[in-house]
Order: sequence, then structure tokens, then C-alpha cells
Amino acid sequence: MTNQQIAEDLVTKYGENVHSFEEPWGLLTLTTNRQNIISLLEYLKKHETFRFNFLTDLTGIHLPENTGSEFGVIYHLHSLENNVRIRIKVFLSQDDLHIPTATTLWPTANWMERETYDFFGILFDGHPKLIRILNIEEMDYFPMRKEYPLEDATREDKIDALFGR
Amino acid sequence: MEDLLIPKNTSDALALNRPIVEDTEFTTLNLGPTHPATHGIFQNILKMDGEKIVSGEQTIGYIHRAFEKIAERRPFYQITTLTDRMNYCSSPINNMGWHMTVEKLLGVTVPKRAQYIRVIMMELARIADHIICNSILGVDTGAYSGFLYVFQEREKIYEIYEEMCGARLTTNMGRIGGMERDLSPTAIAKIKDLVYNSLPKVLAEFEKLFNRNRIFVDRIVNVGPITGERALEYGFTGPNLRAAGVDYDVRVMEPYSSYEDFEFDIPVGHNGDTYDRFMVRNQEMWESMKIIRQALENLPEGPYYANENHYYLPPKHDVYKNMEALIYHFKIVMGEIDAPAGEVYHAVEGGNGELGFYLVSDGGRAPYRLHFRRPSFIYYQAYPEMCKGVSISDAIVIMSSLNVIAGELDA
Amino acid sequence: MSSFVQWLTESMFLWKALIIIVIFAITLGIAAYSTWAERKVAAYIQDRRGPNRAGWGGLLQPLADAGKMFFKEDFIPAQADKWLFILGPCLSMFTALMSSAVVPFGNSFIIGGKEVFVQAIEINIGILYVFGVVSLGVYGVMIGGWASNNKFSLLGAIRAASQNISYELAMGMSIIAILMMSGTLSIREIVSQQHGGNWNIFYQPLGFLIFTVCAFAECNRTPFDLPECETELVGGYHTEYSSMKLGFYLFAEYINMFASSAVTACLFFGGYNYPGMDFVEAQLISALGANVGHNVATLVGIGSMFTKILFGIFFFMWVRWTVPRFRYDQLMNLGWKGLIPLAVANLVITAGAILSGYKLVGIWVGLALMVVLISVGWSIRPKKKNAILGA
Amino acid sequence: MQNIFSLPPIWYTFAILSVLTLFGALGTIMSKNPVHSVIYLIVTFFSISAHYILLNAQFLAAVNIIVYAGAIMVLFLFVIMFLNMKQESDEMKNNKLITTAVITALLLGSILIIFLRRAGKEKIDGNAFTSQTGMVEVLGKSLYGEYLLPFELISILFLVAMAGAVMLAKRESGERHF
Amino acid sequence: MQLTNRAKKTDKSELSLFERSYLPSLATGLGITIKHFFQKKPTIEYPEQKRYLGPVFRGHHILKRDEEGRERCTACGLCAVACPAEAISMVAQERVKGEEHLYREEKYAAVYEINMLRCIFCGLCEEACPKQAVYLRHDKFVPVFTDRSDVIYGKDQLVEDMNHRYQRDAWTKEDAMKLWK
Repeated sequence: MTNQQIAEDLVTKYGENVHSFEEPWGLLTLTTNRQNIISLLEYLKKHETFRFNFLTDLTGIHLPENTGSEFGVIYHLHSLENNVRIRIKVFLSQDDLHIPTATTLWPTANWMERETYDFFGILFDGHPKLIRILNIEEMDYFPMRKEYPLEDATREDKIDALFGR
Repeated sequence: MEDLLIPKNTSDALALNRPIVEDTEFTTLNLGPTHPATHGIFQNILKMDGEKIVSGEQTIGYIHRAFEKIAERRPFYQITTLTDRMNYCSSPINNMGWHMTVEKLLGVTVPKRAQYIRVIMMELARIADHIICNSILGVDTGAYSGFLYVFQEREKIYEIYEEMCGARLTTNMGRIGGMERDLSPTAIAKIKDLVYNSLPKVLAEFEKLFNRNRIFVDRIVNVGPITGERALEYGFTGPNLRAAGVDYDVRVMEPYSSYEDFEFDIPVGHNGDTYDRFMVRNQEMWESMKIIRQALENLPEGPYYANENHYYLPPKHDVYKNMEALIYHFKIVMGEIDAPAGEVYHAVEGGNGELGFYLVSDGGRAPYRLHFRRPSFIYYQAYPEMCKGVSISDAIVIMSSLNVIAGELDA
Repeated sequence: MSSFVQWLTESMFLWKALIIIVIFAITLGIAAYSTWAERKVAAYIQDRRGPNRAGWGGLLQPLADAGKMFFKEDFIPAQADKWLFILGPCLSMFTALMSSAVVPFGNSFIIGGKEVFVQAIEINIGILYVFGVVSLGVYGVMIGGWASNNKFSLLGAIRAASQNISYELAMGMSIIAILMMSGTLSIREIVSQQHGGNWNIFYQPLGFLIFTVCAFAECNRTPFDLPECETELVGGYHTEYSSMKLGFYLFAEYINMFASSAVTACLFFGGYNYPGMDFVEAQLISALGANVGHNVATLVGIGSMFTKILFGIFFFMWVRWTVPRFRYDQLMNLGWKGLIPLAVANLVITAGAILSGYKLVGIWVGLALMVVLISVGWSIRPKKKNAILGA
Repeated sequence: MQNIFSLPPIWYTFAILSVLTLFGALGTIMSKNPVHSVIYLIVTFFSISAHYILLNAQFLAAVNIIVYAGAIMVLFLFVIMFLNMKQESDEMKNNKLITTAVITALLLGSILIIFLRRAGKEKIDGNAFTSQTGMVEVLGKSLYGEYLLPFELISILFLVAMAGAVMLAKRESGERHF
Repeated sequence: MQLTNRAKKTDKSELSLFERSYLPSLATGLGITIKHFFQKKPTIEYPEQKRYLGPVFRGHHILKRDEEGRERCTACGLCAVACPAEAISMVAQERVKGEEHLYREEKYAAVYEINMLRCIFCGLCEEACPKQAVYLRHDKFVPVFTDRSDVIYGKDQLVEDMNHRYQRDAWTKEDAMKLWK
């Protein structure tokens, strides 16, 4: 089972909905949209030969320059039996940060989605309990977005003897 | 009162599915954030019927330190210090995993000797990690002495760290492109003494103290069992998944750092209960020792760092004499050497499971986005399901055997 | 008035008072040094050195601890039941101190022609007294745990109550076997029947085992320390306690250990008896004269008693630092399904042996028969192939 | 009236114990907190046991403490702790209940007094009293000799009660009726 | 699920009746613990007795002077840049005439401060220093502080005392390698 086979299979199944195939360091990477993501994940999970039955990771990314698709949700799946990994990306617009939840397929997606929500504000529709997980609940912004940069280490207008410049 | 006499037969796997009538009055018990059994700071809010747990909910994030955010401003070599603080019981594994991720991105090949040294350090770290988990399981069930017997060995491992990198807990060991220094003769002697001499003896004694001790066995057999399928759905990796019978080990499936050179077995359990987790960890310590012995015996000669002057600091004496070296020294320290753009996922077998680094680089001096796949964070979700219907004693034993490290949980 | 004075002088009141005070002091002293010994034993078992800063080898540690306890802030939680909160540790301490009253620590001194037993009170239901006091010991824990108004404390208190009640039964039954053999309830008589090396342990090995296990449970020591198990219930019933009230609880545990070691020594190890005691006494009497010789022999007997007690305390500690603890339901299973049937079997075997006329042989044969029966029953039980633990 | 100081010491003991008994009994019914009630009741049991000792019935005294104070009251306390009855219930303030209780108590008291007055008035024979009266051996002999049948019948009754309790408490897994 | 051919089941055989009687494991356990009771203790009486922490232990910071007692630091700021915790700050100053016996280079750190609350003792500053000026001593810990005002270590605490010079076997890892050979 090669990346080529998987890619071809997905293209025949999903056609235009899967695109931007890449293979950085041998890891098949593709992009889809939020209408198809759950069906794609389910297809991969239940596929007879692929059997991507393990959700390794789920996280978000913020690309402010990508107008129209500023936020990305990145899924890493792993087919343990074939020992093949696959990376699936979904890009969302800043104005409509909704994506269906993957908790229906893997309970482990629960906290990963909560973490992604916590840091990026991406809303996972259908998630059983979409609240912040690592940050305090009173927090009113999403800290991993690029509009909240860390302070420049060299700035000098904020000198505090103990807690930094 | 009869509630007291429940867990009638918690050793019954069916106990998980025992229906609970909702008309009883439940009590809420806050297990943590500073409960002696949480070994770190996280909270479990348990709804209890007598001593039986009806449902639970976790609150985490008490020591969240925004590593992923901080990493977006730090040059690659400084992020090592962040990884130290994730699973602080086995920080060399985190360090090495991070270095390997960056090396993958940069396309650096590390010489064989450095890879072997890394394997030795990672396996030592794994032993230290498993020692903590298993001996603390003993403490949580009330047997304190075994804990201190094996902790002396962990102390020896820490002395090896000291010899190698100068610190004990937050090691900051290794550099991008190799190790920061070679194995010293003292370190080799200490490692040899550990894996040939003292640790096998102490570990055998530890196993004699616990493995067939009926009190201990009764406490942990069939406590918190999880099937392989359910464990996979919950994203279990590492010893906890192997205890459930799935022999998934990153070292074997996707060998990194020359793991393909070593002969070792993957211990797997039977039904994923606490006893299996305990035994798998114990057995893994033996396997780790096996790996270290092989690595020591076949330790190749040669450099301990890649000849990549763009990423690996030049020797100090060159810095004084050689203009080029001085420039590289400054550029590396200032973090002014840009990494190629790209996205990398690299996984290593951490103490608790697959420790993944998802690194997106936009070609700058720091990661554009860095995500840590922290095994504790992922499998700790399963805790409420695992402790449903059991007594509080079992809940603590399950938590202890899952080896949830607060630093890794919260990043 | 006169009758009172007469009674005071005629009875052994003053002597008794002296003995009670001495026993009291020794109890407290041993309990205090038990805390030191616990830490030392734990340390040595765990390859450590233990307290060694306060005095030589840390010998002043108990004093330092007591001082610290007294000067710590005495905190009573706002929602606690104040009086019961205070009553709890007091009761614990009180019942713990009461139990050693009937233990004969030695034979007797002859002073001024009068024979004074080395025992606070000799009552002919000594064992029942011990048993009653022990059964009251749980009140301190229960009341303290309940009054703290803390869920962990309450759980500890509840565990303590059910544990103590359950294990008292088996304990009582194992004692009954002893009573059947000796035919008396008085501890002094039971002890004097074990003259020399004729100790009950040889007649009652199973009874001894059961009694020891129950003693561990009654003292809340590992592996039965569920009421206070640190990693589950934080501190169990004494979670909310601080200062000397906490000290009382901890102290009571050590006094209980002392008392149960003393009772075990009396019931199973012949108390102040030791092999060759007659010879020693005869030698001493011929060397020092009848009265002094007898008194010195009694002192030697007291020494043997305390050796046994101290070893008992050491054993308590040794086991504590070796084994893990039970879970609640396993504890109950062991008590009700393990120890009580065994105690009943022991009773039957003892009765049979006494009736048969060959006590020693009869009991050992009976026990061997029991072991054989159990093994046979075990080996013919339906088995699964390739069975794994607990499946 | 004799001089109060010339009374034998046992008299003081009796007086103190009686006061204590009554104090405990009153405390039991008057305290609002059930846990306090239990503790008062224990005080009562203790003083009654002490009375037994005054009557040279050491065995009874010990058994009273072991069984009542040591086991039954522990179970009571145990149950009360579970029920968490800290807040006083409104039932206690109900006037009707109080009147009923008073009437019942008065009736019971009068019945007791009537029967006690009618009870046999033969004096205890002081000469028949030996140091062994009330001791274990005597007690055992009468229990297993004179009163063997009732004694065994009572044992069977207890056994039946125990089996019944076990049956009641035992339930199919997952099934709860109360 | 079998993924590799290296899986090895752990031992989980049932306890025998003898083992189920609690006694054998109790006996072996007691044996092991009593053996340890009489064993030699590895304890170190800490404040009196100190363990050698290894040649590269990362302890208290020190600003080295050279043989003539001149400060080596040239205030290039590399250590401050390399510090992941941003604990180091300095103010550079030009050396003036007559100060040659104090500072080796033409530029020196007039103020050199390490915030010990922030410092994580990672050793990156030592590695970054191109002048071999800043070191983490292997023989001394940073003591605990009880006051926030003690937290920032200035040059008074950091610069080497010429009367008690800090010695170590090898000043760089290359020197150390030579030592082993």
C-alpha cells in the first residue's frame, strides 16, 4: 500500500474535494473541505485495506495571510496495520470557524478538539462539551492566533526587575 | 450502609456496566488538585455513590505554560528547554525527539555514534520513567519500601545524566546535529555498572516483592481494564496500549535513531488492566537494559555530532582562531540561520507513548507552528470511563498506573 | 471517713497506684519511642538512616516532635462539630491507654510479706475487658472523622468502623480457642499456665495467625490502614487535625500497637515466662534469699515480657514497610470469608484435640488435615485452560 | 439520715453512676443531633456496665460493653453518619407528635410502676451470695444446664434472623429495591 | 492486534493456592526488607558531606577573570540572546584608559545581571559565550533565597573572586575529550 494508491483511491472517491496532495518526508498530505472531512475520515477509518484506525493528532494552525482560509485544522491519521500515516488538512475562513466534530469517530478527538478550540477558537459542531481545557474559562481571546504575538525579547519599555523586560 | 459493602466484586469486568439507579444521593469528591495521589496538579471531580464512582470529570491546565506559543518565538535550539519540562520524568527522550524533528526538517544526518548515544540516553530515560510509574503504583497501594529500592537506581541514572549534560531533571541534553559531548569514560562505567550489575538485581528484587504478592495482585488485577480497540479509539499509545494487547511501538514501527539495529521484544499484556500495565512497564525495563547493553557493545567509533557547521556550534578553540567559525558561532547562537520551509511530523516512543512533534516552518528562525502530541494528554481522557463503577481505591490505582505526568498533560 | 482511710491502707491501693503510674509511664515512653523506632525501622528497611539530628541517633526526636506538635496552630474547621472534634482524639487516646491495665507484665514482687502482682488490676474477665476496650477504640476515629465535616475524613471513619467490627469477630473467635484450652478468662492465669516454654503458640498456630492479622486490623496498621491510607483519603479520619490533637491520634496508634503486642505476648508467647525460668529462679533464690531472689526473678520475667513486646512492635513496623494495603472489599472478604471460617475451623480442631486428650498432637494433626482438605478441594475445582489472573 | 461522710465508698460510686446514667439517658432523648444522642447512649451503657460491676456481675458488664457499646452503637453511628442527619427534621417540631409522645410515655411509665409494685417482694438471701455469684462459671453452668433449651432456641432465632438479614441484603447485580 | 513479530506476552498466570494464602509473598517480602535493614546505607549526610556532581554540572553562574585578574566578558550579549528564559541582562560600556587591568577587552559589562527566578540552568549561556567568560560552576549551587530582593544576581555575586578561583578539569568540551583520551 503506497501513498500513490491511497491518493488515487481518494481522488476516485472524492474527486475535486480532495486536493493539494503533497508528500513531505514521505507523509501523504492532502487537503479537503469541511463538508467532506468527517465522511473522509470515516472512509479512511473503515476502509478495508487502508484501515486508518488511529487518530494520532488533531490540531489547528493560523495562517493570517491566507485570506479566505485563515485557519487550518490538521488531522494525523495512522494505519497501524499498514504502518502508514496520512495528514489531512481542512482550511476554514476566519468568519465561519465551524467544522464538524470527529468525536463521533474517535472519542480521543474530544480533548484535542477542545484544545484546538481553546487556542484557536475553532468551533467543532456536535462536540459534546466544547469548553476551554488548558486555559481559564474566563479568557476572552484565543491565544495561539497570530495576532497575539509574544513580546519582543529586546523591548525595553516594560522593565520589571523580576519578571522581565 | 450496604453501599459500603459494594464494590461487591469489582474484579468483575462487568462492574463497568453495572447500572446505577439515579435515585440515590450522590456525593461529590474533589480528587485534587493537590491530592497525594495525583502526583502533579490536576483535578478529578468524582461523583460517588458511597465509595463507588458514578462518574468523573477532569479539570486540567493548572500548570499550562503555553509551550506552543513560546516556541513560536524561540530559535530551534532553545525549544529543547521547553521539551525538558513536558514529561519531566524522561526529559532526554523529549530532547532527543525534538532534535530529531529539527534534524529531519533540516535534512541533517547524525553519525552513528551519536545515534547510539541517543539510544542509550533515551532508554535510560525510559527506565527512569517506568521506575517512577511502577514504584509509585506501589506507594499508592501502600508499599513504600520497593519504591525507595528502585529509586536508588533512578538516582544512578540521574548521575549519568549529570555526567552527560550537567543536570538531573531538566536535562537539555543533546544538540541539533548530535550530542553536545561524547560519552565520558566515567559515564560509560556508570552505565555499565547500572545495566550489568545493579539494576538487574534490584529490579529482580522489586519484581519478587510485587509480581506474585497476592495483596498487590488483588489490588490491581482487573482494575481499570480496557480493550485494545477501545484503547486505540482513545488514542492510547506506549505501555498503556501495549498492556491492552496491541504491540504498537514507534521504535519498531518507524525506527528512528538506529533502533532498527537492536534486538528487543515488545512486551504486551492481556486485557489492559492495571496489572498488565505494571507488568508491561516492568518488562520494558528489562528490554531497555537489553538495548543499552547492545548499544554499549556495538558503540561505533567516530564523531558524536554531524559535520554541519550551519547548525552545530563549532569547537570553542576554533571560535577564537577561525573567522568563519566565529561567524557561525554568532549566527547559530543568535538563531539567525533560517530553517527550510516545510512541515514535519516526527514521533518517538516516549515514556508514556507516542510523543509527536508537528512542526511547521515558514522558513524563518523559529517554528511557525509547533504542536506537541503529548501522550498523557490524549489518553488521560479515558480516565472517567476506566474508573466508572469502581471504588476510590481503584480509581487511584488506575490513575497511578496510567502514569499521567502533569507537565506533559498541560504543556 | 475512718472506713475510707482504713480501706485505703488495708487494700493494696497505694501499691496499685504506683504500679499503674509506672505502667502508664512505660506505655507512654514506649509509645513515644515507637514513633522514633518507626521512623528508624522504616529508614533502615528502605536503605536510609532516618532521624539522626536530634540527639545521638535521633534519640531526642520524640521530644522534638512533641514540642513541635504542641506549638503548632491548633485548627478547628469552621463547619466542624467543635466538641466532638475535640472529643475524638481524646477518646482515642483514652481507650488506647486503658487496654494495657489488665496485662500482667510480670509475676509478682514480695514486698513486706505481701505479694504484689505486676499488673494494674487483676480481674477474672481480663480478656473480655481487653476486648471491650478495643471495641471502643473505634469511637475516637469515628467521631473525629465525622466531626471534621470532610468527605475524606468521613470515608476514613466509616472504613474504620466497619473494619473494626468485622475483625473483632475473628479476633474473638481465635481467643475463644485459647479460652477453651486454658479454661479461664483471666489473663494472669492464662499466662501462668504457659509456664516455662509451654507457650500457647505451639498449641494454637492458626489461632495466633488469625489473632495477629486481626491485631493489625484493629490497630489500623498496613496492610489494614485503610482508614488513614494517605494516597487515597489524604489522611483519612485525621485529615483535618493538626497540632496535639493529631498527635493524640498518632500516639494512640502506637499505644495500641504496644497494647496488642503485650496481649499477643501474654496469650501466645507466655507473657513473662521463658524457658528455663524455674532454674533461673532457683539459682537466684539460693544466691540472694527467698524474697530478693523471687523479686529479681520477676524482674528477669519482666525483661522477657518486654523483649517479646518490643519484638511485637518491631514486627508491626516490619510488616508495615513490606506489604501493600488491601482494598476495602478485599479487606471485608478476608475478614468475613477468610478469617472467620478459619477461626471456626480452628475452634472445632481445638475442641476435638481437647476431647481426644492429646492436645498438642491433636491440634497439629487437625490443622494438617484441614490444609490437606483445602488443597484437595482446590485441586479438584473446575479449571479453565490457560487461565490468566483474575479472568 | 446518716452522716453523709460515714457512708461506705461504694455508696458514692452508686450515686455518681446513677446520676451519670440518668444524665446519659436524658441526653439521648433530648439532644437534637443524632450523633450526640448516640454518644449519650454510650455514656448510659457505660454507667450501666459499672452498675453491673457493683453487683459483682463482671461478665455481664464486659458483655454489655462489647456488644452494645462496642458493636451495636458503632453500627448505629455508622448508619447515622451515612444518613447525614445534621439538619434537624421538621417532624420534631410538630405539636401533635409531641403530645402523642408525652401520652405514650406517661402510659408506659404508669404500667411500669404498676407492675413493679406488684412484682414479688421476696428478699435476696444474703447467705446464698458467694463471691462466685454472677461470675462466668456460674453463669455458664446455669445457661448450659438449667436454661439449655431456651438458650439454644434463642441461638436458632438469631441464626434465622441473620440468614434473613443476609437474604434481604443480597440482591442480583444491578438490582436495587431500596 | 498483532502488528509486529516481536510481541511477547507478559506473565499473568494464575496464583497457586499456596500463593493465594498470602504467606509466601509475605515471607519473601519480609526477607527482602530485613535484608535491606542490615545493608549498608547509601545515604549522604548532606550539608556536611557533599557529592561530586560531575565535571559539567550546571550550578551557580560565574563570570571568569583571566590570569591577570581582568574580566573576560566583553558584553557581546550572546548569552542574553541564547538564554531561553530571558534571565540575563547587561549594560555594556567602553573601557577607558587606565582600566586595562580590570577588563580584558575594549568593551565590558558595566552591569551584568542574572535573574535567578527566571534562570533554568540550561547551560546555553556557557555554550554561547565566545570569550569563555560565563560558566556554570560544577561545585556550587545557587542558594535558596527567601526574599525577592535577593533574586537578581549582579556582578558582585557573579564575578570570580581571585582569591578563591574557580577551577575545573576542562574548560570546554574539547578539552574534556582530550582529558579522557
